Amino acid sequence: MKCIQWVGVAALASVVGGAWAAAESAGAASGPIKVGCIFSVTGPASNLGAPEKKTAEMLVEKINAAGGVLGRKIQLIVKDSEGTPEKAISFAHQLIDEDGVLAIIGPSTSGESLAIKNICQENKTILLSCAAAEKITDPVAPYVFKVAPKDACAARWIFQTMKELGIRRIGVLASNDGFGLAGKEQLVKYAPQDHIEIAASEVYDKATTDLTGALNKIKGQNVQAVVNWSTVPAQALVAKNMKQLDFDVPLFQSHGFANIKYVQAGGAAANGTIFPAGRMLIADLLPDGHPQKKVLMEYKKEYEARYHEDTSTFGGHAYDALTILAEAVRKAGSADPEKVRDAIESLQGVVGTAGVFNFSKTDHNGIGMTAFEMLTVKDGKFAFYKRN
Amino acid sequence: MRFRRYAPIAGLVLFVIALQLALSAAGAAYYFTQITMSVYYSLVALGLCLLMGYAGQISLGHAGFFAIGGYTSAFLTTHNIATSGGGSAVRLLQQLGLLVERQDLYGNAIVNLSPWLALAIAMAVTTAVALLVGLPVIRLRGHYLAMATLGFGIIVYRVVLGTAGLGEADGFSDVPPFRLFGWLEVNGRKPFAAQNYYIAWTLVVIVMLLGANLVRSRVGRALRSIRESEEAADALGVNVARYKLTVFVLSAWLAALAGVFATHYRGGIGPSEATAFKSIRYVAIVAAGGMTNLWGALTMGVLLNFLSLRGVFGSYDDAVFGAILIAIMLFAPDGLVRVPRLFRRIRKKLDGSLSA
Amino acid sequence: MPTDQIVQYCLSGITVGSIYAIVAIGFNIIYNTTGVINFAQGEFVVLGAMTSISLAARMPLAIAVALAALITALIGALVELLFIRPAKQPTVLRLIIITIGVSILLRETALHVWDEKVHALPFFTGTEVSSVTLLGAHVSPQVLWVLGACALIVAGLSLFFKFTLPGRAMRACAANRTAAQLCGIKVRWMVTASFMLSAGVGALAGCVISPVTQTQYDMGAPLAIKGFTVAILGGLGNSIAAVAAGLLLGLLEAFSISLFPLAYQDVIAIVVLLAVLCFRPSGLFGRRDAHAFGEF
Amino acid sequence: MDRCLLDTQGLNRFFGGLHAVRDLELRVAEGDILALIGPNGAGKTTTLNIIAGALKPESGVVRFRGKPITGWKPHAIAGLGIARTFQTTRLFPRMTVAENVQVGRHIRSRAGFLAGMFHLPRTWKEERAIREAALAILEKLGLAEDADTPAGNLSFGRQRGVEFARALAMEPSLLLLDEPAAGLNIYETAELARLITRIRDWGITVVIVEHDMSLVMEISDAVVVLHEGSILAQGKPAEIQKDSEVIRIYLGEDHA
Repeated sequence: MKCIQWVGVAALASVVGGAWAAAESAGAASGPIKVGCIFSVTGPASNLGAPEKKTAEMLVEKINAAGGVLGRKIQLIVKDSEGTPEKAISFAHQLIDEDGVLAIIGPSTSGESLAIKNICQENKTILLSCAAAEKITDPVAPYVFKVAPKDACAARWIFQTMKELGIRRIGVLASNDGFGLAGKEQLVKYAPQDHIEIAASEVYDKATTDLTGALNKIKGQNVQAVVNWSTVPAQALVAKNMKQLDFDVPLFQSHGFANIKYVQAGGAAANGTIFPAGRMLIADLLPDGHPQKKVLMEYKKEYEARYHEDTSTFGGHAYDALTILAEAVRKAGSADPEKVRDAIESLQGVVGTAGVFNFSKTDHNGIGMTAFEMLTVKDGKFAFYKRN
Repeated sequence: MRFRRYAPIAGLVLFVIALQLALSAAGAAYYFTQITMSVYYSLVALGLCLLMGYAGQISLGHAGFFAIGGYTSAFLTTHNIATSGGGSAVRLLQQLGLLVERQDLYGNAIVNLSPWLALAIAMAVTTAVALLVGLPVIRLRGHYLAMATLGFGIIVYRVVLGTAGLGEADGFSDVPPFRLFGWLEVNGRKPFAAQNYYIAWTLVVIVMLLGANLVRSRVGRALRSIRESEEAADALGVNVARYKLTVFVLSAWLAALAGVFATHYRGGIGPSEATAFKSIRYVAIVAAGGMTNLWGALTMGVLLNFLSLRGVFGSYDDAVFGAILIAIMLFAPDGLVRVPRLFRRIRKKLDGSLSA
Repeated sequence: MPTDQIVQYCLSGITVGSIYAIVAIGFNIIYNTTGVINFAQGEFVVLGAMTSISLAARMPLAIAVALAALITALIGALVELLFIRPAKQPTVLRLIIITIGVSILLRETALHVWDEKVHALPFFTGTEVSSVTLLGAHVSPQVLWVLGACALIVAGLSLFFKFTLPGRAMRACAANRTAAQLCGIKVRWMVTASFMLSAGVGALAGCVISPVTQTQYDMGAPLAIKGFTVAILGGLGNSIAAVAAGLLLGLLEAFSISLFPLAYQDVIAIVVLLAVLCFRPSGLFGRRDAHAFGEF
Repeated sequence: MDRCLLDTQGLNRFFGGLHAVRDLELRVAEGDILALIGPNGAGKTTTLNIIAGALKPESGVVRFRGKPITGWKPHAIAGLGIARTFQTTRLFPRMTVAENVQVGRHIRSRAGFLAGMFHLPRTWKEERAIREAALAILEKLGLAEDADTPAGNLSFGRQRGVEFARALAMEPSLLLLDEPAAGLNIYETAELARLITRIRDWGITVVIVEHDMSLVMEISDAVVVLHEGSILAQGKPAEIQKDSEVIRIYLGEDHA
């Protein structure tokens, strides 16, 4: 029976697979501390996952070189989820049940983080998500944390700057990924509070080749400013198309714009863009006394030396997650998930790339309005935004 | 003699049970999650195998039906109908026991449709869409058919990604478990792992049983004749249009069924389930299985998805499926699983040359 | 709606339409010689753009674009030799699946050769901010380059297919492969030549649109789908019709934004494709029975 | 003697400017072998395709046993028991010879999707009946030993035999043959002649489009000569052979 032949083959393959994996999950007490990473290294969200993976691998080597944590090396298991929730769920189960990791860093997108939030909570595995959505830590799940800055704060910063410039009526553009969706929600939520009216809002796709149509529609609503909320590279089109449309109202971007690549892609059109962002991009302009300066400069130097590409705030999320985890393990004095979890909640003043983290029982994000600075682009480079 | 045809099915059941016992004994029960998900995905491959392998009708949009099933069921079982009026209808459903009260994320009570009703509606929606898409599409052939089905898949992807009610980019992540009978429950949590392993395999065994019978029956021959030459089949009295449409709807059902169960098992569904590339992966699986070979589609469906879900291919996951597509189409159009037959042919040639 | 807004929608429709048209032309060349839609056409566009971007850093723009077109043409030939030719009398189904596999492999190589970041070729004239005003509406000069390139390529290909020997040989293969063989045309090399030509044209398209659309490793597939839609809308094989159909679809999409949310823009383009496929597969401009044999 | 099985009235069909079939009035008597002959482009195959439903006429009526079947889909016409073969044999190459003939039994069996899936006892019996009927016809035509080989692997002559077997498996009352003798040598044509006469003896009416005059004259009960889409002459083979008009259009002026 030809069918029975291959049935045998399939059984053999999986049993062998089983034996191979069983040997790998060593005891949790001694030996290396296992940390799982789920990043979307390829696929639509590769501009988030790729820098995150490189940063995590770089930082782990550095920590292990310096003797690891509590004398134990950190073993990183990185999985590429391609930005899909189904793979994130599969890897989460694999990392927790099979590899017995202490914590999972990532995923890069909100959709994936929400998908594995309950899995990590039930299996008492710490989740340090690098995604933006507020829903990850609201409602608070004891084992679930978030290192990306709050969208709400970015939105509030934008609205405050608009109030100073006397802007009342705005148009919103957002990418159709998790980041854009979360940002738009916060803009809509805080707009009435800050007396801002959103006259028009459009969502665009990563594969968009041109945004003149959408901007033309928004221009028709005679708005005083445009806010673009996206991590998708197509966002560089916004600046270019606005200039080409001779639509000269201030352009506000989200902290998703914080990547020099988008400024270069936008070229001269990007000049004058105003956006809130972490301090990574203007690390060299920070006053020497600033707590984050040392961490940021060090990170930029090592990253650019090793990977010959500019740093991005998304890569920084992985840096912060791993730093927080290492800090918590040192403070808890053991790699027991329960103790490390409590340690994270009690962490104060942890200096990361996104800001200075102060966790608490109710705040599993640890950074707020102070994480942001209003920046602008002056002839191709980032600079502090000073209202002149 | 009549029961000899069921030997392979019996073989499959034995394999399933043996695998479960072996894994549980080896303390490797953690495989069940990824196996169960792969088995649900192979259901889609089985449907596509009937459509593409047997009836010769390519479809580059079948992930769309998986998403329609999954999203309809996810929406209906999480949408709080207590607030959306229609009081009398709600009371009627209440009496019929088709409503479920539970708490949402923030702890306030909500009322949703029972997963059984959601499943029925999901299959009804799938049938309607499959007919709506199928009727014009069955007149198309070759790359026009490929284009139309690719277009259908993209429409589903765009609608799912662009509609606020369907969670946009985040999709659904709080879909309740599907309580089947008594203690039997489609649920991703660890205590239910073995139970769900068997639920998934039971679905596949039933579909394999029906499918294997179908392909050996009069209808199976008619489908294959359509693949070989539509004109000749038509001239012999095979109602080509009706058969193509029926097998199109049938394969859509299997994809939607897989979508519903997988969504309840994982507790959610995202727009990534409806991308064009996801459909192409199913095509690669059926091609690797040997096109006109249900057993091949099942084997490759479970094996390839299992390896992919374990991240064995790492960042080259897409490249592996691309390579499979090319290699199969160039070198083994009959697929990998027919390899035993290949050996037999080679052996026959060898015997022939030795004895000659 | 005020006139300048209408004109602006027209211009943005033309911008997008010209991009789809120039990609659609690539399909017709291969379709005309082999009767197959090459799903990897979008990847030729990306490869062309990425190669020219890497080269543009080291040499003047014009040379970079020309060289990129040449290199991508060679890749096109390689693709045909490695993946299409070995298939012995393949059915349409098998060829479609092979070209899908090729498109995936090319996309993955582009990812690993370059990176996942966004790149753009500098504008041919002017910069990101320069814009040309027409009847009160504004458009980037690069769009005029895209339209110019479109016209140039269509004219060039028409001349090539009508008045040169290899051009006529390719059309002979499309009309009747066996008859062409009988006349001594080396059909296998004509198919390779058609892949080279289509890859080269795709690369040129990639370079011309790169400043406007920017280039990323995985933009090939969505662009290819729009390119198919336009090629089929115009009538498979007919490139002049493809340009007209491209502009039509571009305008349709642009004006659809004024009515529907941008998120559903693609849905409209695909609904148009499905409507054409089901009711008039020979396309708007193709003759009813024209789609039986490709004519240029 | 109104034993007319099939007739057409005012049948017209255009291909662009070409008026392929011109107000055709055809009558096929039950139990006869009727041959449609005429030079290339006379509209023979077009007429056959219209009767079989593959082509739709611009105007006119096709009646089978007095019932109009104009414009019906091929599978509906086949359902009435009208079988056909193709000019270039169209077998199912990757299916075995037996399976090809079993598809011929399609209109003589009823198991649908559900019956096929559940394979109830009723379906077993029907399946066995289909297998046996197919084998019987293959034996009748001497093709039984090829039953399990894929149809694509057979020689040209035997493939034609399988196409006949497949058509006969439909137990048709009318068999339309489209140039069955094309490409056959003398012995194969003789064998074909014996087969067609046996088919008629089984009570099946045959309409044959053919160029091989010796075959046509030997087996036909009636001959219709088509020229530029309309009937030039019709009658017994002997009469047609002597008809001057027929000789003129076939052999040119000076032979008349």
